[in-house]
Amino acid sequence: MVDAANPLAMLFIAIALLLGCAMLAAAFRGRVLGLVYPVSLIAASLAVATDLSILLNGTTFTAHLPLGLPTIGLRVRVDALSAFFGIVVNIGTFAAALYGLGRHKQLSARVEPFFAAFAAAMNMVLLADDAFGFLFSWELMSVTSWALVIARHEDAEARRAAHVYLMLASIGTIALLFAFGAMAGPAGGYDFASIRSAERDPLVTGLVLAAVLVGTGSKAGIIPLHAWLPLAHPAAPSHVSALMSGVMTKVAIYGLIRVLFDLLGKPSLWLGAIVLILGAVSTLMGVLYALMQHDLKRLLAYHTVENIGIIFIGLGLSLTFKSNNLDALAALALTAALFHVFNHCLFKSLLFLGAGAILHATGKRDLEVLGGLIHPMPLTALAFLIGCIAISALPPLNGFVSEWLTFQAILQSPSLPHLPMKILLPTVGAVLALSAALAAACFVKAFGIAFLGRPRSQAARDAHEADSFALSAMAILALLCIASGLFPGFFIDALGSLNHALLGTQMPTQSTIPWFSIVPIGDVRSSYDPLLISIFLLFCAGATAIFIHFFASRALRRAPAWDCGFPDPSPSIQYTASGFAQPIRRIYGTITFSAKEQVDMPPPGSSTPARFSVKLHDHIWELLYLAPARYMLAISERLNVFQFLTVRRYLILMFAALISLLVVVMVIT
Amino acid sequence: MNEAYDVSHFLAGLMLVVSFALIYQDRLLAVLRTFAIQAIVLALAVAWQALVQDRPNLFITAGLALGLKGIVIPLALHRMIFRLGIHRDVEQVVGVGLTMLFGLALTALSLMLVLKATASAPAVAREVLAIALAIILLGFLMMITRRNAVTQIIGFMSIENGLILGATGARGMPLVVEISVAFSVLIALFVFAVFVFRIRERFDTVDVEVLERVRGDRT
Amino acid sequence: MNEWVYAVIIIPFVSAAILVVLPGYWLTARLNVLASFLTLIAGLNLMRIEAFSNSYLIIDNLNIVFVVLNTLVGVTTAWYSASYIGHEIETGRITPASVRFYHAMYQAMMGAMNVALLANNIGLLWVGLELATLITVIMVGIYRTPEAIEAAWKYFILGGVGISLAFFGTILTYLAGQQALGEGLPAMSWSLLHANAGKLDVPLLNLAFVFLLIGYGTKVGLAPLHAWLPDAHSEGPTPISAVLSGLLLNVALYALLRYKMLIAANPLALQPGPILVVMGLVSLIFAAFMLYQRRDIKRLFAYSSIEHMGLITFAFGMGGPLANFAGLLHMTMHSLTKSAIFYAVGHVAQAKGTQRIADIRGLSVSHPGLAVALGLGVLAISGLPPFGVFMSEFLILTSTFAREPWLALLTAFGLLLALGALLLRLQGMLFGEPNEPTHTVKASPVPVVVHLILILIAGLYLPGALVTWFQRAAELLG
Amino acid sequence: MTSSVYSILGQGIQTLLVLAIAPAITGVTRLVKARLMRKSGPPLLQGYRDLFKLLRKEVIVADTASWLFRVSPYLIFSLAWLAATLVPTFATGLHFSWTGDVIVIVALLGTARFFQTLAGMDVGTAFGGMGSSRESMIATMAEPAMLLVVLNLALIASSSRLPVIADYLVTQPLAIRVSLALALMSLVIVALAENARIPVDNPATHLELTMVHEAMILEYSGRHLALIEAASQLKLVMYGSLIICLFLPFGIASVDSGPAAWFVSLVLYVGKLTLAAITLGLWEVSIAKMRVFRVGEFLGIAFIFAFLGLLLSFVTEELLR
Repeated sequence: MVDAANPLAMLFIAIALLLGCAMLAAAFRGRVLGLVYPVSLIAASLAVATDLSILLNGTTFTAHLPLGLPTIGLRVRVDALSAFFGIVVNIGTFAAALYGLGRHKQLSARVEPFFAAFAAAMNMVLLADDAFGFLFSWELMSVTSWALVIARHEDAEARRAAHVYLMLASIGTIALLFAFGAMAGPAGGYDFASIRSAERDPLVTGLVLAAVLVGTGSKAGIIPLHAWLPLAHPAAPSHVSALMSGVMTKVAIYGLIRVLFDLLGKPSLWLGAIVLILGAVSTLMGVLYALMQHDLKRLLAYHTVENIGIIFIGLGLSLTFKSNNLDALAALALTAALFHVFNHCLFKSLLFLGAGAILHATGKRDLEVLGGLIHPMPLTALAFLIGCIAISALPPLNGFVSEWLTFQAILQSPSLPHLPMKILLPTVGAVLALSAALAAACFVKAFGIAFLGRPRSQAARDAHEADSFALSAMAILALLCIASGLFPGFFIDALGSLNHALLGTQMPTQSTIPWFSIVPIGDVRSSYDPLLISIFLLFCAGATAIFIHFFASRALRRAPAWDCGFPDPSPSIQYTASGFAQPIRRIYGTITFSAKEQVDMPPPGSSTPARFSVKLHDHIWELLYLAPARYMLAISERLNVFQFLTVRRYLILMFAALISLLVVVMVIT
Repeated sequence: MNEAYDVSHFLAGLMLVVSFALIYQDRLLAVLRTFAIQAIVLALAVAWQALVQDRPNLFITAGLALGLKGIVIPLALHRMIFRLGIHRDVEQVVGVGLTMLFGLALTALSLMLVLKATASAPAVAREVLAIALAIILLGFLMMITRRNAVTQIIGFMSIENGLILGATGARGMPLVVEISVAFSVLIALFVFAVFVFRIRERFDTVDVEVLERVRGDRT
Repeated sequence: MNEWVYAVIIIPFVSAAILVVLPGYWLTARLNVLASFLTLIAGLNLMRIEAFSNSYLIIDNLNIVFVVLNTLVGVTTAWYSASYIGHEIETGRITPASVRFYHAMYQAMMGAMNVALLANNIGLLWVGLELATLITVIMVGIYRTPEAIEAAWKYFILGGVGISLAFFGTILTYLAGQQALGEGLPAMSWSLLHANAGKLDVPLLNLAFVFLLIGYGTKVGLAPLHAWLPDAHSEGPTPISAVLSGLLLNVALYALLRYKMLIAANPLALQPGPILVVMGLVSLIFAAFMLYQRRDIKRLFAYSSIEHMGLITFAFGMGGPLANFAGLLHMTMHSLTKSAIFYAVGHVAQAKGTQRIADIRGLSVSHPGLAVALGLGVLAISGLPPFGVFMSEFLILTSTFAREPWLALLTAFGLLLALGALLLRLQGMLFGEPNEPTHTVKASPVPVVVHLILILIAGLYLPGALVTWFQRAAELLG
Repeated sequence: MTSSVYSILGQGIQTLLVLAIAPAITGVTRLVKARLMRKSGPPLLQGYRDLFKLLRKEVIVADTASWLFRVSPYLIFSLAWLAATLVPTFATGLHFSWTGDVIVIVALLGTARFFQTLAGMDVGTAFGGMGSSRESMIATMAEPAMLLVVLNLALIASSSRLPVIADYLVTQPLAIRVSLALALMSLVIVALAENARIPVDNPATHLELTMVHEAMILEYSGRHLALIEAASQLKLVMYGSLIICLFLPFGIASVDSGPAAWFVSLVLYVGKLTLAAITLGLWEVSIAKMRVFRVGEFLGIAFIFAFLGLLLSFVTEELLR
């Protein structure tokens, strides 16, 4: 059991708080529902504090509860890895809960109880130290989030989304069941301790890897198992999408790391390559999908796919180096991946909360009807802009740091022994570079169309600033983005114990380097100093401004837009989201989505407008999801005749079964 | 002992022949009569077993077989058939010849199976058991090849006959069994009565087709 | 001590006799609940008996669980049917006359099942099962609609044939034991047969097992012997559907397990594992496909019962301590969950005045309580935490994958198919705009709540006694 | 001690140098082009005059514009300046040269473009959107291509810091490599695209359908316009010095070698830069602007070249080993 000094007790209390208020809210409804968010805030901060101390001390605590599987009981363990992800999870939860405080007018028994339960489940996954506890919490996470996705149940789209989501989640869970089954062996050694110590032959390991990649990939949204994200995220309430996209996908990453780095022991040579390729594909496809969207939340969902791909790339690099005994480089790559986990949690939650603010202010998710929101909601705009810069991996914010670290790891490819891997790494680097540029373009589109220009609809015109809770939630996340962007050194050092635990080594200490610069490998190799850069930028920009305003001119006149002398008052003259993406679509979309543009001109003289339409095909969805579904349905229709036979025919079936069994027995005996 | 074997052998064989006759018959009334004959033979067989194994309680079973299956049920069905005016028609799904062939195959199968399995058992038991299995399978066959409710019922009851034959053939099977058999027969009768009458009061025919109009879950 | 054993059997039959003569619905319903409750108490007392067997009755680790479960679900169902049948009479779907003997038959059926479970005699087991079957046949036909009669007829013919085959198998088993144990009762008692399993006549035993598998398999509802099950479930009154799915299938499966123990204890006899695995998988996947085409809510869950029976059979076919443990656990969880679902479904059908799934929409708006019950039930039966089914499916899948990955893949495929169908229908019924008409049902929430709480607890924590029973039984099952 | 003084001094000089020569370099190109078209063309100092004129003018801001519109010029200017400062011009090992490696430089330009494109969309005119859209499209090809080029060199020099790379390339007597040639070609193409040069874009045109960069800054005026112009001039210098320091780094001095050596290499650097500007002018008069949707293919070539170069450099590594 657990004594009070044990930090686990703290985490248990946090989880208990969440579950408790979930049950209370479910039981009493009404005003009790309002209890959820304050309690979640408390629980999350408690958990963050505890996890932070655990991470920094790099200590491990375990406990053994008489629950769960009767044979082994419920094993609980918290180490640096789970502590780190605990921090990620609970920061996200904190922000979402803070945003949720603003919902006090639209509390619903369909959302609030499940929100708390969902948060609790995610924390439980991180603490589980046996297969049953892990999968129990894992699937509980899926179920609760399913309930949240279907909260807006009047919407048929939401129902469909929820169905697809829970199906994919269950596929993933079953894959993980297989993985743990294979790891535990027929004897059923389900606790992680015995899994770690177990010896297994390469075939089994291969099975486990395949299963784990499917299981965690479907939760993290790796292509081609990503189908649920673009459906579920728009359907769920925004602070929940923030939680699902920013946090839950990270829990999936945790599962992957836990198995690949901790439970399975030394990875095989090709594993890293597989993870790398998966990551590269998801990164590129994710951002391309995103560019084709004009539903803000779908767009963000696809960017989650992209960022998960980047994280996979980092993990793949780390595995590659690890399998070649280059532990220091493995530590670098792993740090990059984990840093991106952290960053993505921050800016993706921020962006989803921003999207929520927009949705709340205008009731619209479709970019094509937004515009000019920077005027009515300047603060949201600022926060959203910071999120956009961060996710586009632009200096000096945090998104860039993790991608820069990933590039540093890629630059180490010459130290690998095999030529194919040497070449694969820069190839992945190329993909990373390409998708970074595309991501920037995509967020120029997102921010530019939504916040800049002139409003494209009445709803956008009547928009209002978000409530103070939402703003403070976004502000916290934005500040964290800036902080972790400016002082990455501390972050890298904080991951030292984690790397030690998983790889036996860690990156050189950063926080002692002057000017908070980071030098991942060596002074001559590379260095980056976000702090200095931002100081220079601010100083230079400020100085220029002041100089000009004092010594040149400060005169300013407001006037109608010039627009080459032919200004058009109607806002529909502006570029739309689709229009903005059109050149990019022409270049990348023609193959990827077999995009067909069709213009039908009216005959000369007729006054009907010409129509321009684009047809995109989501090949992955059509091939991997629709087609099998259709087959299954066809089969079930065929089989359905067995419901409508006559008694005689049923008797014939029985008779046949009997005779054939008799014959079988006669033959085998 | 020897004539014991002979007689039981003879009666059992007779039952088998009769159930072949059952399959062969294509007139409802004839089927009914044949069934009655089978029941009577069964009664004899059971009585003989009672004699040989000197287990008087078997006489109860014999009596039940004779009384119920030999007399009461046939009469009841007989009356019903006439009331429904369907005493002429009979319909078979498969032609008689084919059915007979099937029957022969099944008999062969059951003989092979049982004789192979019961190498160690006493001769009587082996014989009786093999034939009992054959009768059961033939009854099954009859249920499959007839569409008429009455014939299906009769097929079912000839299965029961086979069971009773087998049960009594197995030496010293405790009273429980006879009770169960008798009692199953009673329940059978009861349920059939209920059903057949309910069918009549609803549809004025005992063609099973009317029991398969809905077949569930169409709407 | 062991008078409790007799009590479990006698109380139902005595009360049945009393209920036959008592008129009036209200009184008999209450008495029915009372009688079931007394039986439950007796059943619970059995837990204190270590092990016991005489020439007719037996208590051991295998059947104790089933008896307790049987009596427990007996009580909840009696409680439930009190409110359900009451509502049916009010709405005039059944006349008081037709439910004149309803409760008597209910008690008789429970008694028969207890006999089957406690029997230390293969003949007695058969009698109990037969009696229970015939009574349920009558109860299925209780609505007297063409559909009901048709369902009952189908049930009777198929069940009757099955039961006769099972009887032939019983005879063969007796003969198989006759050599070793001599004539008369000994050759029919479980305890002795199992003790001397090694000395039994192997070829006869094999032959017997075939007939028993087909015979009792029909009652279990394994494809392709399942045909009676969906209609019987959907056309009969819902309490009976609950009993059928929750108990009768279990009792039939219990019979099969007994014989499997017997045959497993004899090294020379054929290994039933592969046969069971195949039949289980066929039933599982077949039922999963059928779920997609269902339009009737009760038939939907009937097919889900087939699916789960298939899964359980599969688990026992795989064998080994883990899989057998999981099978037993899943059996228990399934009967608790499925009966809970049927309780909810019955009230849903009453609330909407139809069993057509298409005509049931937006329950979560119109009837939140029912919606929650149904939703939790379906999620539980689909193997989602925090309910007990998750644990059993966890054990089945993991242990199978560790041994036979391909079989595990097939199983998972079936389970996912089923989940997809059930989820689709569940969402359709629970969510969206509610449709007219909606009646109010004054349903007693107690039965559903009791069951859901039980499976919830089982999902988090299994009491030690249960675990040890299951483990010992699992060892016996080989 | 002296070394650190030197390095700080050198850093200061470089920082101001790039700012100082930027307009002149653009001027050179203009002049060359004009002369080749038999026009007299603007004097070299015209660039400076334009900037000061614009600075003194009043700013006219569209009333639909937001604060972003007014902040962007300053950010863009300082980002471009910072990027230009980080590239070694006449000396390596400057004091702040470790502030960012070549990847950071590329990314800084990315940030600049980010704000530029946003500013283009801020006013809400058709042209602004068009310019931003096209600019983004070009960027999606140019940026990765450039990143690949620098990755390639970083892999060769096993460092991503430009001074180190430059030193390596100077000191290592390395044979002409195919990979380097490819890298150079693709970098040149990227440079043309990024600086809105023919054939990708025409800095002199205001013909709506062809313009990209000009369309984005259409609404800017006065000091804002001046800053953006200065930024693009700085960008040109930055690319020039990048190409120089990567592909003809000969004669570049180390910071410790003292002012004398600096002066030599500084003259050399300015010479190289002017040469580059003249070549650019020649190039621009000798070919025609291409349709916007051909640009994709054009830049695709750059990307392919860069990637091939990357692979080839690995192959040669293997062969040489």
